[in-house]
Amino acid sequence: MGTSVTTPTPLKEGSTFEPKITAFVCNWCTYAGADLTGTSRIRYQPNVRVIRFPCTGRIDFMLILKAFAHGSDGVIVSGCHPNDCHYTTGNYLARRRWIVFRDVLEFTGIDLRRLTFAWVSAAEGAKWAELVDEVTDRVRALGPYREYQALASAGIE
Amino acid sequence: MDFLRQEALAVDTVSPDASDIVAFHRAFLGSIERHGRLFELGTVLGYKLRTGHLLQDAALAPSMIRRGKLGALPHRTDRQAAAGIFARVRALKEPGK
Amino acid sequence: MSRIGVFVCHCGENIAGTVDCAVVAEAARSLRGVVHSVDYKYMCSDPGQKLLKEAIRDKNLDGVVVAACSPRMHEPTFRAAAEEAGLNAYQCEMANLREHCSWVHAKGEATTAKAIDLVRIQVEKVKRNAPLRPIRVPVARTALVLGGGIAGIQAALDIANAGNQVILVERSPSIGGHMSQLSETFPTLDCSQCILTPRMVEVARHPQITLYTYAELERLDGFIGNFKATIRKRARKVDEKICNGCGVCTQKCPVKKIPDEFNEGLSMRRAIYVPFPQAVPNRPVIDTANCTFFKSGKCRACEKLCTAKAIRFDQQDEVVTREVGAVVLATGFRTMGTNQFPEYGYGRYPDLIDGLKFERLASASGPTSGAIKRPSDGKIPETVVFIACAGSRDEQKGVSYCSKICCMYTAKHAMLYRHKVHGGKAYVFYMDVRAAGKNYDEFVRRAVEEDGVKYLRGRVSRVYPDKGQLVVKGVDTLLGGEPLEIRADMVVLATAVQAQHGSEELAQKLHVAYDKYRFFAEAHPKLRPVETNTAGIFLAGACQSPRDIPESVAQASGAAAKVCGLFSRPELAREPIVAVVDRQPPPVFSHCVGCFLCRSACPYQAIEEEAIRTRNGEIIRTVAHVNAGLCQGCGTCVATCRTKAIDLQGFTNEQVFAEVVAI
Amino acid sequence: MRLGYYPGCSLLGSSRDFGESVEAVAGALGVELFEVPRWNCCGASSAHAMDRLLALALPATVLATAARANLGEVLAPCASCYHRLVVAQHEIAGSPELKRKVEQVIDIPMGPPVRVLNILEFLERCADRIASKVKQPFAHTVACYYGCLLVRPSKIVAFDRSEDPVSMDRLVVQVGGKTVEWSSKTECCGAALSIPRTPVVGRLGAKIVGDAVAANAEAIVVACPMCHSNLDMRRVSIEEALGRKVSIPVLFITQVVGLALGLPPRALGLERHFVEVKLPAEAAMRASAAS
Repeated sequence: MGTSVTTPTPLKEGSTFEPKITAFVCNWCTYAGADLTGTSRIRYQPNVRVIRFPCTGRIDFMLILKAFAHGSDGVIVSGCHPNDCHYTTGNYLARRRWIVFRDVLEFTGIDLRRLTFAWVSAAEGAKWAELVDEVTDRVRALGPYREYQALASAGIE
Repeated sequence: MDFLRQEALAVDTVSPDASDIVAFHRAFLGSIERHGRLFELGTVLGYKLRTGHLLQDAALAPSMIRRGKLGALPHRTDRQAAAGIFARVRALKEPGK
Repeated sequence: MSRIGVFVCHCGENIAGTVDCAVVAEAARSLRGVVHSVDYKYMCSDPGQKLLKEAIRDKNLDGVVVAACSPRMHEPTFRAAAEEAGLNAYQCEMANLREHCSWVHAKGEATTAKAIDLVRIQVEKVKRNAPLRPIRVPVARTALVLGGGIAGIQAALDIANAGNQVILVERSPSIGGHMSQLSETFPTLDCSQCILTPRMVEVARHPQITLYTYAELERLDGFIGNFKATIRKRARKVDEKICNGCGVCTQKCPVKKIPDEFNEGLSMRRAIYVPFPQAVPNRPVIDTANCTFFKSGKCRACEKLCTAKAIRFDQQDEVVTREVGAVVLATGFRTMGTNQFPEYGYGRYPDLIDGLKFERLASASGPTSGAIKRPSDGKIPETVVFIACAGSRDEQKGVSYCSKICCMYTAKHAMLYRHKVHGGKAYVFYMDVRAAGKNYDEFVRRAVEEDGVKYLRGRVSRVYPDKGQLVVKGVDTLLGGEPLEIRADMVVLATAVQAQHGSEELAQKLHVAYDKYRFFAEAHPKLRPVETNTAGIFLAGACQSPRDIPESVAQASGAAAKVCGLFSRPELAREPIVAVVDRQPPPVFSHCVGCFLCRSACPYQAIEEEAIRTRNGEIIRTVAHVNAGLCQGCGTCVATCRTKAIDLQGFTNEQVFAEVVAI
Repeated sequence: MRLGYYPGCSLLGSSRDFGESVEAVAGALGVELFEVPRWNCCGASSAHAMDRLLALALPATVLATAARANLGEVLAPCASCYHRLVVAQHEIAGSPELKRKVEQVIDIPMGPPVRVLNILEFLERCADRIASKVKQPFAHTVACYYGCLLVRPSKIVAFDRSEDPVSMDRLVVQVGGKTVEWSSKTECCGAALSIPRTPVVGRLGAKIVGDAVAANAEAIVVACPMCHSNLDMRRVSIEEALGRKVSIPVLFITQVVGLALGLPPRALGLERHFVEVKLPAEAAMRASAAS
């Protein structure tokens, strides 16, 4: 997969740090919610890049590590609220996986402040904007995630 | 409501009908500014002087005194502190003066 | 080597206003594998689509990225266009430059940079897209209608009259819903039951409608065209087929003091009862919670008196499953109780009633035969105060939305009261009068001008009892804002319309989205008002938001039209977004190791076992296999698989990892 | 139990009876009250009506002083003081800018938030102690009158139900009494208009007292010095407005609890009332309840 084009975190001399945030979202709730944010013209910071999945249950946690390795300074995983999953139980599995994975990540030294799990429904356009702004501000304060990127490029990945 | 009341005071358009209410509030605050705590007898006297309602409640005072509900002297507390607050609020409002 | 085309849409000024589309197209051109990149004012327009099609043919493209609005909006449009030009529809992806970029960020470099990133992500994905074919599935031409109020009745009749089968499920013992409780209807003042009962009878007689009353949906499985509905028919304890509806049992039952739901507790019913005389089906039901026999094992009066021998004390609930192709949700509304208002006495004053109780008082078939008598002592009230917006438009104490029907029914109530009690005084406290609708405002004007109803613009702060009357403390904000007190004999609250009890559970059963007030959510507030986000499930009436009768009927017909459209096709194309388990040539056969963790993750029981055998039938290995008919494409199995042997078409590991790397 | 204590001006003056009964009950329950050092007036309705900043700064000083004295919780028996303290705390917590301005005016830092308790919250908290110490059940039927300031605005004070509060009724029942259902629980008594608009206070009080009498209450129970003085001290104006004499006494909730705990009436300040506190004998009440 090394053939792809990637842009490094833009950090020119003298310029302020702008984090790169990757959001993994489900198609039915959060993607639709983010569409509603657009339809409602609610502004938020442009640092987030959304990747659409059918369900949070589809989100493999290797993807999160991959995102960090390839220059993301923060990651959001968001789907339907408990009980509202389009596929009945996908978000429960995601949640269960998250609980386990969280401990593993913490053990391996991943900075958990850079990883946010949230529920945003299709009706919560404003919440999506708040979430993105909150995560962006937090990650901006934390600075670029050089540690993991360095590890990854050293071949640990 | 509060805002409208306070604005009316600030631009001096209080209805003359309410003048005695304002007089009461002024007497009340004056008492706090002077003593730090409310001095009830003083407040009432101040109010009467401001409004001219000299005889209002005249019958009440003796029975209050008899029941120990009307002190003749203000309580002692940190007077400077309260006076300072009043002064600083005033200064904030009228920076020129 | 890929041959990708990128098409950047300006969407007029919607995207071009904040994103420099030319720069995006230019940047896309330099991406590896991109052989064609242009920007255009409206990609979804005819010339825009033509541009796309021509490029596919001329440049021999094997994948396209349309950078425009949300794929939830126009993905079908561009996929169809790509298909017409000879490209597989699933070789077309969309980058969401509008909802996720131009509409939510300020004009500037960062926004354009984001747009370029979004395009690059999709380019990397589409390079790895495989051509897919839609899965064809047959459509079961039976509709399930949930709720037997006017919306459900209308939808059922429309669908059935078009030649389809309908199963109508109603929770209470009779269809008719709230409309059957109403006295007269605005703005014409025609009798509600007179116009409703013919429809109810038509439902009962219709050869293509199966009516399940006193029944509820237990679960719904499957997908559009192929749902499987499990319905619980609660035991009436009366054999519907044998019973002839003579009603002797309902007159002789010794338990007489049960508040009558249909009359909103203004009268009493028996333990065996027919909800109201025009009920459909006109068959009694035993209220087992109150029946002496079910409480103490004695009585059986109804059984002894039934000439048809239709009483079945041992009848059990019956669970039936039916294949249905579409579902119409018409579960209606409820109104907020008067006990929600502490300032109006928490529902403790008998003469402070809600609108539905007033309907029953005013109804010719009601407990007072249409005479307005107050509940406490049966006295004819000389002064009645109506309070509109009780709980509506009041985020602090109720709901933030307007309940929509109250302005009209309050005007109607005041008018009916003035017609029935000539010397009576009627006051209405209101916030605004919202009478938008054909002949609606005229109706309210009539209440004010001809019938002398006093409208007071202001809120009521308190109602309290005093010497047999209710004192209403309010304010008239138009006449000087003076507080005023009215001594009333009766007070009617127009309480807020709320989502029906159990809406949330039902929505979760059906995977239908709902809002914070538990009204079901439409797929698009303007353009898809009768559809839900779940394909094949439609909405009618007040289960979506407060509605009056004409609107409910119109929406029900709209939903019925959608169902009929769906049923007009013999089969349905389903998205080929399903999971597949990898297969390899021998000696590997598959990367699947047969751990079947995927099976425990699958919400649809779509994972089956498949034995790989030698030529003489010996089992070499047992691996997983996905039943594409059951798989809904959530992909949970993919993330669960330890060996990456299972993958989701359209969202393959290769695709999504490429997307992530492209960021 | 150790608690900060902000008596406020009224409890030292025109409502000495309230102050005395609060202290007597606290003593009987074994609660130590620590007065906020050198406290000043909260500004009451007058500051509130005249100047927003002053109306926040005066109670803020009290809160800041309490925080500095390490008093994490402060009992403010006077409903008006309670209201001013809670509102000030809420507004200052909601706006860093306002906080800066107030600190500039009061000249001391706000310190950590102080939890302000009203008298009903305090007594509810002592419910177990009260239950174990009741000596003479308060066997009377009363109307609990909450007034405006204890339960409103509900979002800020977050105490009881704003339109139909029940906490005082529960306390009365707990010490052996009965309460009536009546409609003037949270009506206004006229409060600070007592002096500049005495007839208004008379009219408002007439409604409250009239309702309580109509509901067959033997007494009105209050938890606010203003309510008390307007219903008790202003009884003459009330009777003028009603056009008849009414002898229903007005008790503070602390006096009710104190009587049940067996404290002498004098220690509870009962003899300071304008309307004589004469309650029908228990037997009479029982007889009427039985009939």
